[in-house]
Amino acid sequence: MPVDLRSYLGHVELPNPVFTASGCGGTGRELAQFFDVTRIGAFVTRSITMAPRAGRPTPRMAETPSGMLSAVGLQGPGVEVFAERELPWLAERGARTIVSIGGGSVAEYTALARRLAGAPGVTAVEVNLSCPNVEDRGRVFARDGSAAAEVVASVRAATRYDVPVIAKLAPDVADVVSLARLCVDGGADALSMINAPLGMSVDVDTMRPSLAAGTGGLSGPAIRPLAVRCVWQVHAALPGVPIVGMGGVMTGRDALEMVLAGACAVAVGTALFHDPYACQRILRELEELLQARGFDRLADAVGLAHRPAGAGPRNRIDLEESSL
Amino acid sequence: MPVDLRSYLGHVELPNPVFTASGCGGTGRELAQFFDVTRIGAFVTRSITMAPRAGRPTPRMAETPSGMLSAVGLQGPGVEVFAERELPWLAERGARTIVSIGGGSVAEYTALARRLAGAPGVTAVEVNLSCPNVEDRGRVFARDGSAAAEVVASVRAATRYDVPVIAKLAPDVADVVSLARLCVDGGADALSMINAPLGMSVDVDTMRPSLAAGTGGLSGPAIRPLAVRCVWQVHAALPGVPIVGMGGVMTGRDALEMVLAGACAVAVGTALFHDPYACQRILRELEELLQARGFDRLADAVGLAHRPAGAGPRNRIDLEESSL
Amino acid sequence: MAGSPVQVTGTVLTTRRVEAYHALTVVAPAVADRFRPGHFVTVAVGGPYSSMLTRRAFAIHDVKPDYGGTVEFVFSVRGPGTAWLADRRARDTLDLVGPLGRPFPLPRDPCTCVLVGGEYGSASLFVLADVLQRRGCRVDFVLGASSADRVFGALRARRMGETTTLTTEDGSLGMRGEVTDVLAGVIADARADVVYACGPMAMLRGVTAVCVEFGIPVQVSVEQAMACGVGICMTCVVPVIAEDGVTRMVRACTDGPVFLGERVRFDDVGTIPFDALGAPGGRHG
Amino acid sequence: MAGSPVQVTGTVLTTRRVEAYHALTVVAPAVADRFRPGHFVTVAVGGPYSSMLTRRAFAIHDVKPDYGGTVEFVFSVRGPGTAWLADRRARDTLDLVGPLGRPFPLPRDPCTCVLVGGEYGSASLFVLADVLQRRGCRVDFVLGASSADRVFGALRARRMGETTTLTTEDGSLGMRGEVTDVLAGVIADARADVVYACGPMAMLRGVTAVCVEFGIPVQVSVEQAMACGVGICMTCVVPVIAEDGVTRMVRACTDGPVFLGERVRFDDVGTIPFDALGAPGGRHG
Ligand SMILES: Cc1cc2nc3c(=O)[nH]c(=O)nc-3n(C[C@H](O)[C@H](O)[C@H](O)COP(=O)(O)OP(=O)(O)OC[C@H]3O[C@@H](n4cnc5c(N)ncnc54)[C@H](O)[C@@H]3O)c2cc1C
Ligand SMILES: Cc1cc2nc3c(=O)[nH]c(=O)nc-3n(C[C@H](O)[C@H](O)[C@H](O)COP(=O)(O)OP(=O)(O)OC[C@H]3O[C@@H](n4cnc5c(N)ncnc54)[C@H](O)[C@@H]3O)c2cc1C
Ligand SMILES: Cc1cc2nc3c(=O)[nH]c(=O)nc-3n(C[C@H](O)[C@H](O)[C@H](O)COP(=O)(O)O)c2cc1C
Ligand SMILES: Cc1cc2nc3c(=O)[nH]c(=O)nc-3n(C[C@H](O)[C@H](O)[C@H](O)COP(=O)(O)O)c2cc1C
Ligand code: FES
Ligand code: FES
Repeated sequence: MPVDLRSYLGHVELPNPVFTASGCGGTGRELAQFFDVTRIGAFVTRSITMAPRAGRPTPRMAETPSGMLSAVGLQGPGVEVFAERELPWLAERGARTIVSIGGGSVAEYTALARRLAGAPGVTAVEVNLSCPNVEDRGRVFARDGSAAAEVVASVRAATRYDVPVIAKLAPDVADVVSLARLCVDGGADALSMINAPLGMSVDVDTMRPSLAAGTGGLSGPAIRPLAVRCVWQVHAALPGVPIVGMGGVMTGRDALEMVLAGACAVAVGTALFHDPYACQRILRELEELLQARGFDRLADAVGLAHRPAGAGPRNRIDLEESSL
Repeated sequence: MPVDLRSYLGHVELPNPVFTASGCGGTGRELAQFFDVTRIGAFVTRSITMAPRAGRPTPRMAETPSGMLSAVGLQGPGVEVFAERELPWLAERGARTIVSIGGGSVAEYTALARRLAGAPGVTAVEVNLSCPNVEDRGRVFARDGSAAAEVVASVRAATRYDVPVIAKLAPDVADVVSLARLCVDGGADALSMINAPLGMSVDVDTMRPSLAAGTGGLSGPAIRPLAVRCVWQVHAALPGVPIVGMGGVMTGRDALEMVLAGACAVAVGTALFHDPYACQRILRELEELLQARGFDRLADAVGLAHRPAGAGPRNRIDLEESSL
Repeated sequence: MAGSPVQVTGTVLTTRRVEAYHALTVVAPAVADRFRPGHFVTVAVGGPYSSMLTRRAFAIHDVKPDYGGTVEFVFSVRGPGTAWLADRRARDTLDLVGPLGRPFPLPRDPCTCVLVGGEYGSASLFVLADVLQRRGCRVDFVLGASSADRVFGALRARRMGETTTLTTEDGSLGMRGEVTDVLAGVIADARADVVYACGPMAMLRGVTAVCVEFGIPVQVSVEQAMACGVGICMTCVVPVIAEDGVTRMVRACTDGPVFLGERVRFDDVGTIPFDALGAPGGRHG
Repeated sequence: MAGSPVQVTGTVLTTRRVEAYHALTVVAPAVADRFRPGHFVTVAVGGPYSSMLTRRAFAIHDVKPDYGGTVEFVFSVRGPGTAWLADRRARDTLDLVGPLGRPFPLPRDPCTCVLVGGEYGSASLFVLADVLQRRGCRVDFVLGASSADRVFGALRARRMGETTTLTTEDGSLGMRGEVTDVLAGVIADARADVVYACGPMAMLRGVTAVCVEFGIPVQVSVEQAMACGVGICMTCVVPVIAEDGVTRMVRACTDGPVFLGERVRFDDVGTIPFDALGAPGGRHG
């Protein structure tokens, strides 16, 4: 029997829970060579900015153990070109498009949300909070709960009522749960976790940072334990809030891990660089795993690892936060 | 020509920069089967607590891509037994011992420092700030700058003037630089980075967290980019403060990466589980790499990746903090 | 123990399938030299660019003098590490650390020993039987598993043992049931003085209960997830009652894996017993 | 381009050493079918439990019809990924994605072409020469490297080219110096209409400068660190002047790797030129 894979972000129903991760799926056209982008739950765009951006100098990427560092710098054509050329292409094909937005100030996020409110084909808006706040000496919004909440509130206000707003969080904050709570209080309908934490590598031959930008975002399986932890903690604290889980999902097993920890949808980023068919493969593997475990509906697996401990010592979960 | 490998923590001179990482070298006796623990820069003990601790239930470990999660829970016999049976063994052999301490309150850290101030053979005290503060609902000290600084200040006050106090920080804080600064202002003579960030994995077969404790510390090469980034950022902000770099150091190249980023010493943790000879091997490899690059002294390589950009576009470093 | 463990890069001499199991023989003279029955080795898996960081532990099944000394271990494929090992071929190299752990203590004087093995747990019992017999002991075997293809070493047991009793849960070989169902009979018939057991925790608990009833000692070899195998990571602990009567969380890798069965608090494995030394809110000294 | 790229798991047919290089031939009919000169493939490295996440890019050196279609690429060992590849043996499998990238544009009418290759960059020029010659073009080769063992394909060039000029920096083969030292002479002698070049960035810059002086077009195939190879990660960008005169950061993997030399801002590679579209503080439209 096929599993009911429907996933819900607020009131929006998606046919299945596998998305692309922001910045990892190009414009959609590139992946369309490999699979039908309308068959996945949603296509998430790279973070769109008001003005065109050339991004960071190269080298923009470095491989690390089971991960990679990248510093693209939100290269893109700006929201006008996006709304005129990229979004319609996705909309015409019937893809569900989640538009990620990135700004340097509350005003810029708001302007982006306004511009997109008029554009047809926007299924949801994802607010990338890992952007530097130019009004706070470049401190990223996600590191300051009140700035993050302000951004979310103003995007929520500028967005059509039937379009969910998703706040995207990173793990390198003191307390992801309180940040999540502030975003939800600010009006976020869902949360997306995790954005790539800041990392760095030094090339021991040139004796210089490997990336031109110095630091970059760490992505891939290396960070999956951080992602699962964030999803778990936030789902425990805010069980009603839909979570899009991401960070190192390479296989259906990894996707199921996110789901069991509390994600109702899963986004695939770095895996696409290794396997351009990854979204479809992961979706198929996830369905098979759910079937093998006797689930009729994806929804029944969401957060299941939190269920009260059954009998037996292995089931006792003790959640004091120390790692040691 | 041999390289001058001496490393300095404040006024204390160590013959070389390779240490064990806290909690990863047992009591010293176990590793002594494989190499002479007096030949490495320093032996760092597991975090010692006032009372004996039985630690967390098993399973205490789970493998993750290029990393592992662990939740040992500071199992140990307590400071009295440590000072009577473990420390003397190390001291008799002439090992330089850095005693890591862990407490649940400022008072407990202070008491530990006092007890150790009388014990012979303590080369330095490392303050593990990733312990839950029982007086702050279990929030770990490292997530609250003022609590961290208070611990450091009171340990500094209780410790002999000629024994350096090292504050150990984790990467999962909003701003590792400001935390480092607070610790140094509080009296830390050196910093140790990074402790294992909090992670988690869910077993998709049992559909339960893999660790009995739920969450655990993520260690190994997966986190090296986070460690290098912390070392880099703190060295840039506080160039005069000695840093012990750790997190996923498996080879001499990894150790050199830490050194170039700003560490004057390097601690080896998880690598010891894979290769019990790791400290000696890494020391030898590091020396060879320094030699091959024409260094006479380790000290000349410390922080070298920060040097002002030379000619050529690849050398331009741009350090805005965003990863995207 | 004969000297401390070593790390070696050994060449795989032979690989073979034994029913549900794989067996690898590796040239490793330094490990073979130091070997005592009950020792284990840990193996690095996945090759030089592996994402698998932790070594895998395997009981040493046999050592032979060929090529200066070889070590054989037997395993079933469980996850990615053992899957990788199952793909090794003759002439590949393997990175081993060993021999590790506290081996089986041997009786001072000749006596009657029952050796109980569950699944691949029986792998370590044949070299033990050999040493016991050379000391003049009588050896009886009880081997069990879920099904016939998972009973390891039945033939060799029949060759070596005074008696050999087999059990399978599905009845495909020997008696239907578990080793604990037949153990009491075997102990009584042989008038056993001591029992040695290696297998899943649940089996060890059952075996220990039977031995306690008979009032005879049982040496059990336990299995716990291990990150290091050499006593430095503290991830492999089990609650064990020490001679002073105090329960401590002790390392399976270096304080064990062989323990006196009655001292292991099997019911509390996977917990910190409230009365363990240093238990939260519990005893502190 | 003939259709879109595909992912295939191909069997290694042969491995060979060619001086300083390794060459692997892989059975991959779907890639071979779609191939045009200038295409590249990306290869997954390190096996199933690899810690190496990103694919490695290699120019396709040759395709053959054997076994339905094979693809050959040539590489030198640089880091762990190429070291792993160098250990592959016949009958191993390799995971390839390809063919990728914008291939070399071909002249409509017969003309005279100079093909310039540096180090392993010459690997992609022979299938190009073949196609050009079948279209009635004259082909001359200029190949260079640091030393004789790093000049790839000198013999084949001598066999195929109207003329072949070799350079090495240490003088161990051909002229001492770089390809750019001899290129003007070759262009003049052959009265070349167009140049094709593949090799290190510094060489491509020099070749472009020579061609600009002669006023003839040059098609350069650039190399940039790539995480995906299929146009979705934006890590492989180079500053290129578009037809509208505006500099954009374009993807080497899908907008290239072949560009018209004069459009690539070689001096600004590794920077964001201040006048690029969307440069910080710069032009926004
Ligand atoms: C002292 C000792 C002796 C052993 N002897 C044998 C033997 O002779 N034959 C045999 O088939 N198996 C034996 N095991 C179990 C064997 O170590 C595991 O089956 C193996 O580690 C699983 O690795 P994997 O990658 O296939 O599975 P995974 O489940 O992917 O392993 C992931 C991680 O968990 C650890 N792990 C998982 N299960 C176990 C376990 N049961 N014990 C220890 N570590 C575990 C692994 O070491 C690894 O770090 C022994 C274990 C111990 C502790
Ligand atoms: C279009 C294209 C065609 C190429 N053709 C060939 C060829 O025919 N023969 C050949 O020997 N090499 C070729 N290269 C370079 C080859 O991709 C690198 O040598 C290889 O990726 C290095 O991998 P490594 O693991 O050995 O080295 P590492 O330095 O450890 O690689 C680490 C990471 O950096 C990336 N990387 C490092 N250097 C390069 C580079 N120069 N180009 C692209 N990615 C890089 C790798 O893909 C990997 O992600 C080509 C590169 C490109 C972009
Ligand atoms: C090359 C690259 C570009 C990215 N660009 C964006 C972006 O524009 N906006 C954003 O919110 N996240 C961006 N991310 C982060 C991913 O969406 C994702 O959160 C992160 O990579 C973790 O998932 P993964 O491990 O599956 O890649 C980017 C990641 C990568 C690797
Ligand atoms: C099993 C284990 C136990 C640890 N115990 C301690 C500890 O007691 N005190 C402490 O400060 N850090 C402890 N750590 C953290 C390490 O000292 C080190 O900071 C971290 O593991 C990163 O380094 P690595 O990747 O080299 O292991 C422990 C780590 C592990 C894996
Ligand atoms: S496995 Fe590390 S202490 Fe036992
Ligand atoms: S390599 Fe990913 S866009 Fe070019």
